[in-house]
Amino acid sequence: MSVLEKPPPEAEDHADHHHPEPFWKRYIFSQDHKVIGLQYAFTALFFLLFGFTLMILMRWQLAWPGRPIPIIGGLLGEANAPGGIMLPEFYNQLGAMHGTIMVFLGIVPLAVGAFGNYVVPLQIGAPDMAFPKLNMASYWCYFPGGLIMLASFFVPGGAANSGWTSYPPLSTIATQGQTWWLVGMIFLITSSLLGSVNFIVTIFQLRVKGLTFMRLPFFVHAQLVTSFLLLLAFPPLEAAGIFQLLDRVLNTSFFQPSGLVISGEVLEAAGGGSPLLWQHLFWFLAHPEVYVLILPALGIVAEVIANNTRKPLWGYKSMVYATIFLGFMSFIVWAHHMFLTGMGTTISSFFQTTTMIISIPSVVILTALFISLWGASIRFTTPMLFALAFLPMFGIGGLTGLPLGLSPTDIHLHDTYYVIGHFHYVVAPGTIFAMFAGIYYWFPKITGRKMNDFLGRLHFWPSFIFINGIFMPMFIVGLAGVSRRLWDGGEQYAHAQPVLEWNLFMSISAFGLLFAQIPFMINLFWSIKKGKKVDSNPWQATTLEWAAAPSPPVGHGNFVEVPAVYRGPYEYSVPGHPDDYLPQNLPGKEG
Amino acid sequence: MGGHTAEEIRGEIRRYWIIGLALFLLTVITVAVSYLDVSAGMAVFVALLIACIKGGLVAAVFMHLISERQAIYALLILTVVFFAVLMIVPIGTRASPIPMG
Amino acid sequence: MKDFLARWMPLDASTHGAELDSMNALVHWLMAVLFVGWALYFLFVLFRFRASRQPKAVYEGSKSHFSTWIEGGVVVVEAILLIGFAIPAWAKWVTPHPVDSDPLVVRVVGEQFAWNVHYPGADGVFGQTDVHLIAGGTNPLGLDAKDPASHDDIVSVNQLHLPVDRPITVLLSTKDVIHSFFLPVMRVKQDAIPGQEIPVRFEAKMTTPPESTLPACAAEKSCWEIACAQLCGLGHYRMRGFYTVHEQGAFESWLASQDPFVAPPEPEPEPEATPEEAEPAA
Amino acid sequence: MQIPYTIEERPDTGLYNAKLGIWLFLASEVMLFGALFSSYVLLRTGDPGFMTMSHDVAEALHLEGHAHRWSDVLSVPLAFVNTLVLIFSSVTIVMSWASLRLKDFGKFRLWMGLTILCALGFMGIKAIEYSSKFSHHLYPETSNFLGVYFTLTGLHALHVIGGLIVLAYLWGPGSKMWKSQPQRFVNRVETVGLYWHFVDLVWIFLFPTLYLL
Ligand code: HEA
Ligand code: HEA
Ligand code: CUA
Ligand SMILES: [Cu+2]
Repeated sequence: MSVLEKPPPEAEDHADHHHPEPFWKRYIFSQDHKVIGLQYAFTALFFLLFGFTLMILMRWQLAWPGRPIPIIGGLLGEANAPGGIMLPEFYNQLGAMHGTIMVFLGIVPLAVGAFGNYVVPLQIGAPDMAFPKLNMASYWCYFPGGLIMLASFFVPGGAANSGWTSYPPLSTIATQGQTWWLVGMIFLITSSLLGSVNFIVTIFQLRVKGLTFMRLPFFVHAQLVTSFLLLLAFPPLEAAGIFQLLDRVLNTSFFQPSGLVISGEVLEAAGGGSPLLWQHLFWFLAHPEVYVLILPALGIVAEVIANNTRKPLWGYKSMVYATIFLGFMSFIVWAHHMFLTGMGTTISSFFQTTTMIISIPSVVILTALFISLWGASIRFTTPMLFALAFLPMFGIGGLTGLPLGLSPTDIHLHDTYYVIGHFHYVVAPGTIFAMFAGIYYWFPKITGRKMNDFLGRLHFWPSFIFINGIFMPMFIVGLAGVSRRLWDGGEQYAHAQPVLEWNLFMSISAFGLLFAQIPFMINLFWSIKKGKKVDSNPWQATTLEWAAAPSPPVGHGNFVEVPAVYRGPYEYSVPGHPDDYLPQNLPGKEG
Repeated sequence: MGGHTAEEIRGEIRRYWIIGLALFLLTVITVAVSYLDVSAGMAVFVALLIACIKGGLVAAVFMHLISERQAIYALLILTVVFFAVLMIVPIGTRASPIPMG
Repeated sequence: MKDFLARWMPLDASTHGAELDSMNALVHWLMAVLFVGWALYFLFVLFRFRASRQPKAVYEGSKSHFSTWIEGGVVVVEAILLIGFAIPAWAKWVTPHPVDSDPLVVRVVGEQFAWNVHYPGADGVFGQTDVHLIAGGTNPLGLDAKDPASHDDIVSVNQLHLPVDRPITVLLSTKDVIHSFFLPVMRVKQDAIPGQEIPVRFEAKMTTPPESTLPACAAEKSCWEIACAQLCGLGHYRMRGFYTVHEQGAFESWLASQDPFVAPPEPEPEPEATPEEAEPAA
Repeated sequence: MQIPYTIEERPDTGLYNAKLGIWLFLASEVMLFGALFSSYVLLRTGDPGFMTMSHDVAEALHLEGHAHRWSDVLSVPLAFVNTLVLIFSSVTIVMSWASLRLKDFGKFRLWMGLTILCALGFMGIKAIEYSSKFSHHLYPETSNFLGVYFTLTGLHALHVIGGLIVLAYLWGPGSKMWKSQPQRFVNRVETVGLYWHFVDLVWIFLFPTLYLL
């Protein structure tokens, strides 16, 4: 796959640049954060689409268990889908890879690698990231990590099939694909670590004059906290990954207790290990990780809302503090994924309490965003539609986290579709919608052209309807007690019978959602060449990337002239000012 | 950080050698203690105490943390807190299982 | 009010289930109130402050302290849920049954992809087990025939029988990977962790009604299902067991009618266990 | 295009970019080794047989005397010497940094060279240790203690090797920068030094917890 279907816009000003760099240095091994950001964006979008395609196959199987998949079914190979009928092994591979790809190869690279890379330096007035080479290395760890994951579908036994959570001992005895998964993960972890160091240094060190912490756009705060989460939470998973790799390759027993009997045979291993150790290390990462998925999204939504309400964000300070607190707390709630692993009262009380506490900063942030709408002059632009839809969707996802966070109610709901519904509401109509908002919003920055509004609406409304059609019934199915990761969607179970018909409904919605992406894809590629040309600040925004840099930004160094900052990020509709926006870099009374 | 004048730097160099010597001696002590017949708990305590002292010296002097900036302190405190959580909680989880009764 | 969720949930046949369900309903009420409240506000604001109606935004925005009240309210309600309901309910869930309540103790051992059931028999003592004695069809648990305590033990696959109105302790473990023992109508779920034996405690408040029949129920009896809630391999979706709750008398006569464990023939000198996958009884 | 604060310190944070960068990296390393240590503690306290070696194994290894523990197969003298080597290398690397700041490039070369020799020495001793284990058929899979031993020391050794490569670069081709951008070169030596001390620091904890307890 080419990393860049679209060459980034020509730098406007090449005067200071005597020797033009060769193509590969400019677009492939580029050190320019803007090019790297676009490389991340296209790779991540590809993976999102791929992850979605895997899910389409699964949803076919869930709607019509054991029915041959039309057309594509034959291409899946006899080992996976003989006669086009998906085997349970293959279903498990698809599930594990859908989760892994969406989280680690789709959303994180898009939210952090792409948006963070492109926008953060521009918003803080920096010429580039602090370490451009490291930035390139980070992408070039991500890319092979992704390739390894893709390639694992073609090794004997197929891709990893033990869930994205890869709980041992199932994962230690699994087919070779699991080893590939682990190696791929180590690449992705390395990439994230490099990236997060770079982001933190950039934000601390490269802010232009006058840009104090409380004048940073909220998006930058979100990226900063996100980077800390990646920096400190990923290493334990790396440790766990190394242990699991050794368990598989060198036959150690870190996660294998003594006396396992696999298919009637006593497992030859030293024994004495602990399967729960993996879960602790995994969730120590994976809980902070879910905030990695949501914080950049909240950042984007905050930018878009401030811009399209034409007024300052309400409670900006409390949002910033809430974000920091959220980041901190996210390190001490992880075992709420493990309530049913045999926990006594003390520890379960601890984790329930921290889980309830962590919901408060989310409520604070969301409330602030809601109240920001009061007194606004709301422009229903395409990015704004997605940003607005994000709010109630994240609300549903977040609220359904509460019964999961209380251990007694989690007894019935754990590992059912209720959980699937909970987190998809936060990541799909939540984060993905925020990503769409970001794409529509910053597209003119990157290309100097706007995306088409009609196609935007044609993308938004069906997506909004279908995505709820997929995930809302999951709460009903989950309350009925249908487990997740079932190849036949629960067809065998008596308790699933009353809700089985929802499977079809959800699948049809999923197919609908896929079709709803067509206007988006057309719009994206068409607008690169044919979109309406706009000036460098088409949204009349206040933050530096719009107010101080040309669109697209200058090839090397971003700004024609290094800006200075005089006021907070969202000075819209300032009384007494003739325009309804007062850019951060406009000299004048400090505001 | 580190000083800038030649005088200051020479002073630092003296300090480096003293610390190096101290680390050397502490290592000898650790090994010596391990050959004594003390209770297991005591052995762990002494070994970790000495290791912490040594680690502290390395961090404070060689990595010149004593004269470092606030930002770095904040970062390290944060890391130490999470590190502690990582150490304590998994063990705590096992210490609180569902009682067999 | 506490039946808020009942229409979507399975029947509740356990003594502790009502508490969990009403707590669940309570949480969902909180969620519903918050959501509906915010949603109404949201829709109103979108309508009222649209640009065509409000061409110029108000710089200060809202000056009310309403949000502090809501946030405070959420904190208080969550604290009540936590301290008043969740923690006590969990403490109850994990507390051992009093010994004098004469709990029925039964071992359940998960494997890919079946639930093995082990009753201690008349002596009330489980026979020793050893993984090296496990033999596919004949001795799924590896019961040691040399241990006299094992001679009256009862072993079955995917068939669990329980008495009504009597505390039950399931000692849950697994031979291979992690499974999760899920009895939807009992509001019971517990992961089975290799290398550990975890007690699961509950009490049925009703017998399995006769109309609850499934093709796979043991001999013409009605039954409910044991599900596996944790991904455990390719057969996870069909790792299904069955259990029947009887009157105490009927339970005892069922127990009496069972053949005790028969020691398999002495194993050959060299181990020759055939790697075969246990199929569920279904 | 010039990235600000690559050489000079930013006034309000008091740091140049690479220094903040390396400390962040070290923070993540703390979490990595923290997780490894935590796992070690969990495995060791969770399994009563973690340290005990069966009699047969002890016999085969010709271990004498009392109850046998897996840590008995490790060589304390070798590890002791290695500890001293690493401590010495920490001294030499700060010396090389100090020499540079005194503008004495020759001394820098000397001390840096010594550091590299120490690192090589450490790896040599490590190799002897490992090969003696392998020759007695002691592998990571033999017991969980050995698994932990090989994983932790192996990962530490990888860090030494990584450091070694960078040190060699700074001693050799990388030192050209001293002519063009002296302050930047001093910064580089400082940051690499920080990393190197951290590697030493990890060993300071590995040594007693694996070999002595
Ligand atoms: C972006 C991702 C994301 C986010 C933000 C969250 C947020 C939360 N999550 Fe979620 N969670 C996941 C992703 C996420 N989660 C994933 C992926 C899993 C499953 C992993 C797996 O097993 O595979 C999971 C699983 C999961 C579990 C384990 C369930 C189980 O396996 O049994 C629990 C339990 O405590 C939990 C709790 C919470 C809580 C309390 C929050 C809180 O932070 C939520 C706080 C937010 C609110 C409380 C909303 C506030 C809003 C309002 C008050 C306004 C509402 C009004 C209107 C909208 C109009 N989550
Ligand atoms: C970030 C995380 C993320 C995201 C976004 C999604 C998105 C979706 N998920 Fe996924 N899901 C998981 C993470 C995620 N999921 C995880 C972790 C699991 C658990 C796995 C496990 O059990 O181990 C899971 C499991 C899971 C299941 C349960 C399977 C089972 O238990 O058996 C289902 C079932 O329906 C499902 C459905 C969907 C659907 C329909 C979407 C849709 O919302 C998809 C929407 C996608 C898009 C709208 C694509 C947008 C992209 C484009 C338009 C690309 C444009 C391209 C170019 C321009 C090149 N998911
Ligand atoms: Cu056993 Cu799923
Ligand atoms: Cu979580």
